[in-house]
Amino acid sequence: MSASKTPPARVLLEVKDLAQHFGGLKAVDQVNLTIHEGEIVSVIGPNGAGKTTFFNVLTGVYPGTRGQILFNGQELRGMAGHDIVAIGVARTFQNIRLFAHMTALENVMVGRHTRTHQFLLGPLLRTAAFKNEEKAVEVMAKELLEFVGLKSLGNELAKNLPYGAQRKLEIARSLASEPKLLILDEPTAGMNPTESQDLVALVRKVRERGVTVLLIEHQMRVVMDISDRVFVFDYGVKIAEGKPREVVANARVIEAYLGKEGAS
Amino acid sequence: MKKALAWRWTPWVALALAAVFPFLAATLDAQYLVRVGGVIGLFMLLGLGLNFTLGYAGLFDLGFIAFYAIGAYTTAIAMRAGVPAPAALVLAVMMSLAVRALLGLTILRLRGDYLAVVTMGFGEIARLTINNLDALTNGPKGLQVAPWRPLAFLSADPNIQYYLLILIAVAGGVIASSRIEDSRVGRAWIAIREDEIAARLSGIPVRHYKLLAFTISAAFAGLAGGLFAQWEQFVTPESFVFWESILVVSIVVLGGMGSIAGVLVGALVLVGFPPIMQWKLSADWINYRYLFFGLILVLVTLFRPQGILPSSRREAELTS
Amino acid sequence: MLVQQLVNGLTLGAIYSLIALGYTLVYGILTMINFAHSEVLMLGAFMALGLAALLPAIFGEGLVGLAGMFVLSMAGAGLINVLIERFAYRPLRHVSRLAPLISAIGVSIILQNGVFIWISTQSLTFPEPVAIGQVEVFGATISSLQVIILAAALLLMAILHFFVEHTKLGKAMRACSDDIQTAGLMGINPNYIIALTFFVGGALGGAAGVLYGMNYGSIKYNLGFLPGAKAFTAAVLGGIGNIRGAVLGGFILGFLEVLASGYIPNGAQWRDVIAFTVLIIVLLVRPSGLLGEKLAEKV
Amino acid sequence: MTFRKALVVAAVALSAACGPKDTSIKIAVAVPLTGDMGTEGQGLRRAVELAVEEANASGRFPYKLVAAPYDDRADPKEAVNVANLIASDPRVVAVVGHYNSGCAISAAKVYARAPVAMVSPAATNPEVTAQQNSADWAGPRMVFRVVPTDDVQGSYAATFASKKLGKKRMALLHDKTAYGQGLAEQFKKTFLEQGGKIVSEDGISVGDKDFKALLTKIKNDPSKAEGIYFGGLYTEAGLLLKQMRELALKHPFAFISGDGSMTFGLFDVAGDAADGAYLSIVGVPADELASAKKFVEDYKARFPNDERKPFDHFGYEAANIIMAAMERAGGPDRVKVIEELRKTKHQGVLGTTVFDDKGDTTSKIVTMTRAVAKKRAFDSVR
Repeated sequence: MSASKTPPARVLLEVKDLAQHFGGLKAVDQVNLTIHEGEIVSVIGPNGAGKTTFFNVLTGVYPGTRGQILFNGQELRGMAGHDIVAIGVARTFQNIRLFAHMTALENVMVGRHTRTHQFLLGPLLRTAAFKNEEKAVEVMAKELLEFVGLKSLGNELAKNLPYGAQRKLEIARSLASEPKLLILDEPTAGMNPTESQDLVALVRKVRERGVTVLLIEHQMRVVMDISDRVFVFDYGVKIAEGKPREVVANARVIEAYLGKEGAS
Repeated sequence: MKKALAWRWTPWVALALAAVFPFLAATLDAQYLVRVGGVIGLFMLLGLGLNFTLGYAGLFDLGFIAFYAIGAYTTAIAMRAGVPAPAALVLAVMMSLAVRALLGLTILRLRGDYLAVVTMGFGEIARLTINNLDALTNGPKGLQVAPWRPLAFLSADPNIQYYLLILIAVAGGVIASSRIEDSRVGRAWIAIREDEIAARLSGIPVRHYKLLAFTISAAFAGLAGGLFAQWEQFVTPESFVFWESILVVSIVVLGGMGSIAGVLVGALVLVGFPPIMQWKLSADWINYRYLFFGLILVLVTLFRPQGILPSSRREAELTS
Repeated sequence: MLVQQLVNGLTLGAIYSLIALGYTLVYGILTMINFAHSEVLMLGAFMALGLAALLPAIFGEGLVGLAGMFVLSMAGAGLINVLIERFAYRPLRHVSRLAPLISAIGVSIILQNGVFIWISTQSLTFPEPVAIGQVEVFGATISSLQVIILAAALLLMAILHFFVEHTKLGKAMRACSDDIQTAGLMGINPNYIIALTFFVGGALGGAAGVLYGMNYGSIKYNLGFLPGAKAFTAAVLGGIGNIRGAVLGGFILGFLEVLASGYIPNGAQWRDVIAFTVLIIVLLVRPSGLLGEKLAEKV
Repeated sequence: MTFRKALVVAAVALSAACGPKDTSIKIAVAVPLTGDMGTEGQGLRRAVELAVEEANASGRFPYKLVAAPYDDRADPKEAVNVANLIASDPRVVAVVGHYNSGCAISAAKVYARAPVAMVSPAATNPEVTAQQNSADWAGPRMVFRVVPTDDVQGSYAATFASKKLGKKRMALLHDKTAYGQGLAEQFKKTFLEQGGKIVSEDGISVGDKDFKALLTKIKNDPSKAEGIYFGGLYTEAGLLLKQMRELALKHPFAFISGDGSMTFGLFDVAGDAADGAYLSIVGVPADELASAKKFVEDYKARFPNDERKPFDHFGYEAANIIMAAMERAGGPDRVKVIEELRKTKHQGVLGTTVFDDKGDTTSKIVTMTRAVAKKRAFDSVR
């Protein structure tokens, strides 16, 4: 099934036989896949196919029941969520999870946590090192806000931002940790076509920064438009992968989406 | 811009007024307020301490007074053993920190109201243990503490001395709080309070930071307890009942969660109100003091549910 | 001696359970600690005392009068709880999680001091409902009072169980407890159901207050605080929000206290230390209490 | 806007509650008037009011005296607040207070600096007066106490138990307060000296209601205690008695306690179960002393709806002793009143009160009484 071409670039993420079971429920099972540096890869599948659970295992929210997740050759399973961020995997959430009572700028600054070091003594004594680091964090956060197009909204509380802006702010926050792999969970959910277009452009811009992107996406138009490759999940299992056009033509994929009749 | 400038000076003006006040109290016929002000200051310290746990990190603690008690008793026992008073204060802070860290290590994985009830339990355990360990604490009969008069060169009145000492501690606490709040560490705590999972997946080691906030709180409580023991020259378990823990929580919430100015105002209102009523109400009304106090709690909460002075986020200069 | 201690624990546990139910019902629906519940309990006892003077004239002595006193005190306590919710909690419902707690503390202080100022500053004798007789069973002395308390508590728990599991209103209550927003969408008026929950919780608290008065023979303005705090602990021990958990927690706490003071040398003064230590250990092993459901957060 | 309005309303309500200024001379009553101990403090307040009203009516003083109430809530921190307030009010001549030993010890340090005399009607911890011997004491000796310390009553009760009642084995209970534990410790000391045996020792908490487990243990213990000595107050004592009856712990099993339990409140709590309880009282019983009898009657006439609390007669006596000192001092002068208080030799409801050099009453008269539920009375036992 898999595309049998020469790999376009270095392998960034390699998932081997990954499973996440909840009691008898196999939310994710026997997932094998590879993501290369610089790709934009989409995960699609019907509701309940285990896509978000898969992301949650990748980012350490769930421990995983079996298998391996190799990121740059390093095992992610068993690693704490914040350590996974530290080695270069950041994510956004299906139902937006911003720090509601912090400003947009502060949200992004929080995202910088793993790349900064000042602990209690620095801030207490207002040392030069602390001031420099704060300055740098603020500059970078502003740059990121500008990057996602929220420059003027930096002092707004996150909860007061419009929906589309909140999605973008989440992306800015994750980018602040300088990830190598950015995982986006339904970034266009609830957006109108114009907003979606906007977001697609943003995702491309993210890739141009050298960040590999893995996303869950429901809008097929977006998937076709943006993805280098697509993985299809159903009942916790990866049932297909390939270039967008190939995948859409795949019988099992059509079956998964439309049922048996649709496939025949 | 002008408003921002005015706000910047407000704390310093307030501090200066507070520092001058005890020396004018005698002429204003308000010496009583020096004592009351000192007690308010102790609860400001407690409130600033709990603000790390409850206000920043959002951890619900109903047994905070235990660490005030540990600070007070550590100071009393150390001073009775001949430890100099300032060193006893340091010991009090260290002891409170140590016990708090151990407690945090065991219970911090509990969430929300489960954490509240476990801390309430610890508060009672601490008080009862102090009351029952007669050999160490002299049980219900309490411990006498030798007087320490650190600022005798400023005034002969111990109330004024402790008022100023506590004022210095509060000022230090406010500076420390605001500096930590406005840093990577403070942002991490608030992020945890707002959304624990998002905080972790933004790279914050949540458990460490919770433990840190939880532990730092105790430094304030331990210091307040130590100063309390030295000022009163006597400690008994009666001072550390559950009600006091509730009072500190009320100070933080009513003032404005995570707001330093809020905590200060909360302590001023809640701790200041009953003694002022004691002073100003006539004999017929003295029984009504706490009825009014309850009314204040309810009315202020209904009219200002986010607190009297809710925390506001620092605004950054965006046009650069 | 063991039998006697078990009986002692059972009576104590029954009262804790009834109070714990009031906390857990309200918590289940609003996830808030109704701090004023202990005062509802106290007011229930005071109403019963007032009624005890009035009712015999209407219902005559004996069980009918007793039942009348019970039902009316429960209704009164329930109503007070509804009023507290309406005026002190509802305006804060969607504002913040801790604001209602502070408001509740305020209400509790107001009620306690109100009774202190306007009703009585001292202990008042609570009439004995029936002549106290004693039975010897397996070497244990059981008083008729203990039997009445246990019977009344179990009866109320059975009624509550039937109400919640088998009536339409009870089901609506459970639906709200599961998910108040969805329940609202299904055509259930959440305000109505919340008021109902406060009524039921308050009524159980009132009943506990009456039993409390009967059991200990005198009541005072501050009687609610201690059993309230303990019953809240019991509710958490069982898994707050869970009805069976509250009952289980209440009985466990009752037995724990009895065993600590009855069997551990010098145990009486360490009783609460032991009870709270057990609570902490239980919660460390089962962070949502004994019967509480594990809350999996959706990411 | 609404918030401001509420503030204004509160301010108006407050100012309405503030009394007009007057020029009368004050005797402070610093006791818990609210909170868990409010019941006891309200009794003391009434007793002092009664004494002051009687003095005003008698025309002994050329100025008007008032009993000024201060609420310490039984919280040492509030007690010190109150003490500072009292010390800064020059119209207060002396203080009747405090109720709790913890409050009294802390507050006395403030009164010493003023200085203003404090006469405690209820705090029994020896430290209340003993602390004046410390090198750290900042001020004159101005603490007095009309209530005897724990040792007097505790030993009397122990002698009574072993000699009069012939008890050999007693169970010891106390409420883990300075008062209750103090009494119990002294009882134990004397009872052991007299060859008795303490078979068990337990502390309870004030506010506890259920002692059945503890009583069951005492009842079934193989060491067979012949009675209980309880150091504590009437609420817990009453519940103990009531639950003893429910567990069929009855005569000749004895219940002995101190003056903190000897009050009508005991009957309200225990009902008939109070019958036969032995309670010691300091001084001569009311029915044998004319002045005491008069106090009982006057109190009832003045406060028909309130029953006397265990320490009320001490409060009444403290106020009278202060007023006698004021009379001798020739005016409401704080320092002179302290000096005159030291010379006190007062005939009153407690018999003759004289203070020793620490400020403690030298009266060691203790009477044992027995509760009679039917007539709500305590008959003295000879």
